[in-house]
Amino acid sequence: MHGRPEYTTQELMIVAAAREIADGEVVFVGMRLPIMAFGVARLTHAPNAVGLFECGIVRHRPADGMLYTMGDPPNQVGAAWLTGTVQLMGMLQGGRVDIGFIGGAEIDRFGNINSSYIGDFAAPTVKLPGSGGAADIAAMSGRVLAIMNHENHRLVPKVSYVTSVGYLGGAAERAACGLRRGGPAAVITDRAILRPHGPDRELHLASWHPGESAESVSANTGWSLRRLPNAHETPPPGAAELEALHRIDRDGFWRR
Amino acid sequence: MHGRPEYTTQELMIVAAAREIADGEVVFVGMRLPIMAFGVARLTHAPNAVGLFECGIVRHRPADGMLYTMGDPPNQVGAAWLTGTVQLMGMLQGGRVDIGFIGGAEIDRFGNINSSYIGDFAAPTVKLPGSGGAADIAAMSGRVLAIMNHENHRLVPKVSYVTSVGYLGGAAERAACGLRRGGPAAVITDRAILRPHGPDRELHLASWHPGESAESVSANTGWSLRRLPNAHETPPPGAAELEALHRIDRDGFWRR
Amino acid sequence: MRDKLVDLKDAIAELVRDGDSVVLGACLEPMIPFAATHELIRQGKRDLAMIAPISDASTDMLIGGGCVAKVIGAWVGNVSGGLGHNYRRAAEKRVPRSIAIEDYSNFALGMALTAGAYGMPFAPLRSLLGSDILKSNPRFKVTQNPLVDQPDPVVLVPPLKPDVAVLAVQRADRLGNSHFWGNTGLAQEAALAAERVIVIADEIVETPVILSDPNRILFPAFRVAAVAHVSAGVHPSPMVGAWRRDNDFFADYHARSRDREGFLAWLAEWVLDLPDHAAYRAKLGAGLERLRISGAAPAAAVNYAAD
Amino acid sequence: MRDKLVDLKDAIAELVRDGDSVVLGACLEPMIPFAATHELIRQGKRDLAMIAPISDASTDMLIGGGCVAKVIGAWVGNVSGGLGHNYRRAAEKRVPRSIAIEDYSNFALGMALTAGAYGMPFAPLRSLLGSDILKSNPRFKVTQNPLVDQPDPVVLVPPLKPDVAVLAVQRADRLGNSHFWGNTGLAQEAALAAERVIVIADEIVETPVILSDPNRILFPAFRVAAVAHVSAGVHPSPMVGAWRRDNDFFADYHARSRDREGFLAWLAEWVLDLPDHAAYRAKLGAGLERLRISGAAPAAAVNYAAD
Repeated sequence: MHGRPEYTTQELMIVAAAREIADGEVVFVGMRLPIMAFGVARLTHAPNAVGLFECGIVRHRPADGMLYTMGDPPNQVGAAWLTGTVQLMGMLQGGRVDIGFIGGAEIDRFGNINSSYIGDFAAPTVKLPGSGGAADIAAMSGRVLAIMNHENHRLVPKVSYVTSVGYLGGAAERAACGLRRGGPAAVITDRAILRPHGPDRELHLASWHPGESAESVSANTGWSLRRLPNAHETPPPGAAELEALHRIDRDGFWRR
Repeated sequence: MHGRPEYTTQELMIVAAAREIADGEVVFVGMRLPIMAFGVARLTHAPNAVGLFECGIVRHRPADGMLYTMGDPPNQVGAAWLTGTVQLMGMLQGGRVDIGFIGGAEIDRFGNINSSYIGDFAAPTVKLPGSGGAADIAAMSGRVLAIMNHENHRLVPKVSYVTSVGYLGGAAERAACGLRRGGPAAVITDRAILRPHGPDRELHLASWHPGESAESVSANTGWSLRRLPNAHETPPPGAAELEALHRIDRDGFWRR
Repeated sequence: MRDKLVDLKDAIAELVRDGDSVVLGACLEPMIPFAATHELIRQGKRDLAMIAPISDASTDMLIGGGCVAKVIGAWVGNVSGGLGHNYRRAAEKRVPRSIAIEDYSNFALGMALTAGAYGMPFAPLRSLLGSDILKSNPRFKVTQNPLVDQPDPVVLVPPLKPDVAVLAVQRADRLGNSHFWGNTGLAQEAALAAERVIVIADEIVETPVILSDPNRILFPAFRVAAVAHVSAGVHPSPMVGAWRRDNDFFADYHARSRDREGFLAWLAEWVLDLPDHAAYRAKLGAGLERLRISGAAPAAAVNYAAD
Repeated sequence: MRDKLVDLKDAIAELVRDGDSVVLGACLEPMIPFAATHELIRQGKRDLAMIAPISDASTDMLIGGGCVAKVIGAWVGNVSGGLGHNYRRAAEKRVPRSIAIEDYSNFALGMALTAGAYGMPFAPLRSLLGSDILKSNPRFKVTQNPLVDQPDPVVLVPPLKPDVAVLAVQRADRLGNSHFWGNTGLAQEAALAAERVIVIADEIVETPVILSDPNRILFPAFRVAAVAHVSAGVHPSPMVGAWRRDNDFFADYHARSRDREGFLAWLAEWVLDLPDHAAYRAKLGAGLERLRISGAAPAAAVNYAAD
């Protein structure tokens, strides 16, 4: 447990992710934690945010009831559109999505994410589930938020396989491969928030969570983590944010 | 009036068109006369034929009620699918359609059809409405049936603009341009039925309607019309066919 | 969400600019928002590029009204009558003005809008091979399929992204959520490709009515710029469950638009001399009531419950 | 139309052949026809190529069951659990056999099925640029967009045409007409691209029920080869309006499939030792009844009347 007693680290991460969503934005929501982040944003500072789920769901208000997957019935009833994956991912490719959430097993200092293979893809030591929609969201959202567990072997200098494109070897490489927009805007981990900085858009330490320090975060990062000039402690969840979160997380799943 | 008293020429044409539809076939139905042909086929020898309408309608049983356009409400209620144009035309391009109906202002001896421009397209003497879906149906159906008024200036040696591809300058040219299947199987006019024949698939006289003759048909054709060895008089509508037609054409629109 | 319910007049005034590319209905024969057609003419919009699969006589009216610089379309005419007289006069005699014509087939137009909606660099097509449409519309390009070795020509269709799409629906709420039923034509593609979507709703309902059936939604509210409530806004085209097609009206238009003077008289009578669609409905009077669908053919019940 | 209602056992036996490419559910997390997954394993189908956007644990089960030679997919695992243990064992240790993996993203798979459904020579994509998916899947090809002069790389995705698609729906008639509601994922594209479609219907109804709402149909009956009536055939995945997700069942599968022996015991208990889905339902017993959705969230009424 890193956090203070009134909230868990996961709750802090959810609230931090929610704060990345501006009012009125179109959000490509991923599974699990981002679903809660979208809900908290909707109920607090972003009442006009719209949530898109790659299985073919658009929602205005957050679902009533616990979601184990984005396609669970509570996410369907009262949706603002039930449609197909191609429609929503097509709109994503068409530039209609402001922000997208992804996760993965590994991320590197330029925000490239691996969710496919550890080791050689022809003979992997670990076969991960694969892209799902992450590669699409990473390539085509206006900006990307990555959610990760912060461990040395997960935040690595260079991922062994780029499933979801970050800035490749630096921002110029992302543009050179033909991607016209986007890239990681923040990486939210259970220890810190990292943000791209400088012409290469290398990930820097933006804030450490309460209970962590710049040093403890660095010690758990697989590359030599630089910090932003104004790096600070992550502001804890406010009362309104926690109240919104508890309203959605009625079973207390994220408080455990 | 060419026909015998019990049926009009248009009714004869409808029945002749209906006979081209085999049971179980998937039919891309055009406007007006082919709608009736599909209905007659369904009610007589082709009870398992399926009708596709480019506006996004699939029907099993013919519509109850007069249709001025394919999108009229009677064609929608009780449909077997209401969907989009891309879905149905996509299936057409995908090779899922056996037979398609088209019309036009001009047709030539290789079955190419013009429904776009009379004269130079940059400065036309007559601007016709355009392809609609005809160019697609002509290119991608398993086979094509054309419905035309039989006049010298409509059945011409060479159309001034190929909206809907027939056999171009002969069957080899159709294949050479990249089309992998299809082409006109019959042209049903108010005087006769023409069919492609020989390696070039030039249109030949297959049958003349009652009241016409090989000579009268030739005299109204803009090229030197050759006839099939077994050319004959078009068999008149049978009782069951006329009964089916009258059941659909309750207002007697096609009997006028 | 923002309240998007506005007067049709204001929606057209604010959201359609001279020179815009515009889709007015995309379901081919039914669901054509003629109320918007009339309003565009009344407001004297100019130099529009009409993107039209088949919008029945709507495009012909706009051409005759002098609003159109270009037709990007598959078919312009009068579905029950045949040729479009204004289209002919403009294309053949530059009356009331010359128009440019970009020829498509319905499928090519559908794929161009799909490419526009989904950010595709182009849509590959086999359909137009051999057609002179490839000659009269230089925007298409034929290339060899790079994935195969044997000759395999493919037509590349560039994306179309309309500035505005005006689409009719049976019902909508004030926020832009809407229900659509019947054949969909290219309406979804047009809505998703367009920069601004104006919804013409036959009926305004509360939000929970729409959200009770999210599969009945054809395009999402966040892409909708304005909702206008116009009963029978599709007249004389039909709307399943609400309005029959007014065949006589189309026939009368066809007959009267045969010469320019006749068209101008028709236009004065049915568009220019009327302030708005309410006056148009009043003028139709009992004739409109006879077109109202009063029967019942209810969709089978569907339960979306999660618990 | 032909009566297509058959026993699931017969549909799988007759319509799925060893070596076929197969879609088993295409809505990502919900509506996965696990009853067909089990039947494929029971019948010992071999060398299948599973085309899967995200079919939750279904693909993992088939891999463990030795049915799969190739995965053409975007994601294989256990949605609530994470990694798929059988997928890992096959990819990392060739247990129970080696499998080939063709990597896609969800959108690339959707566009590949779209291309297959609509006879497109390829689908152009921007999405995978820069991703190593382009390296591990050599079927994709990057080319320059021929329509523009400036550099504009485009990924060309070849069409996918599955031999078989097995798709779950809430209700169908005996002829293959069906109603589907909820998110549609890639189900429409899969149905239209596939050579043979098997519908798994939670309920069989009379034809007029389906034809009362033709917009609720996702794919036409003429593309359907067989209809099987299997109540809760999607268990443990959910079906809106009918069945909740059985989260505990997925968790139990995840835990027990962690090693090969545990998986084989699970497989014997839940698949191989049961003759059919009725026995599976009986074994679930009251647990299944607790998953049944009993609430009501009715869709607003819709009138299709023409008169």
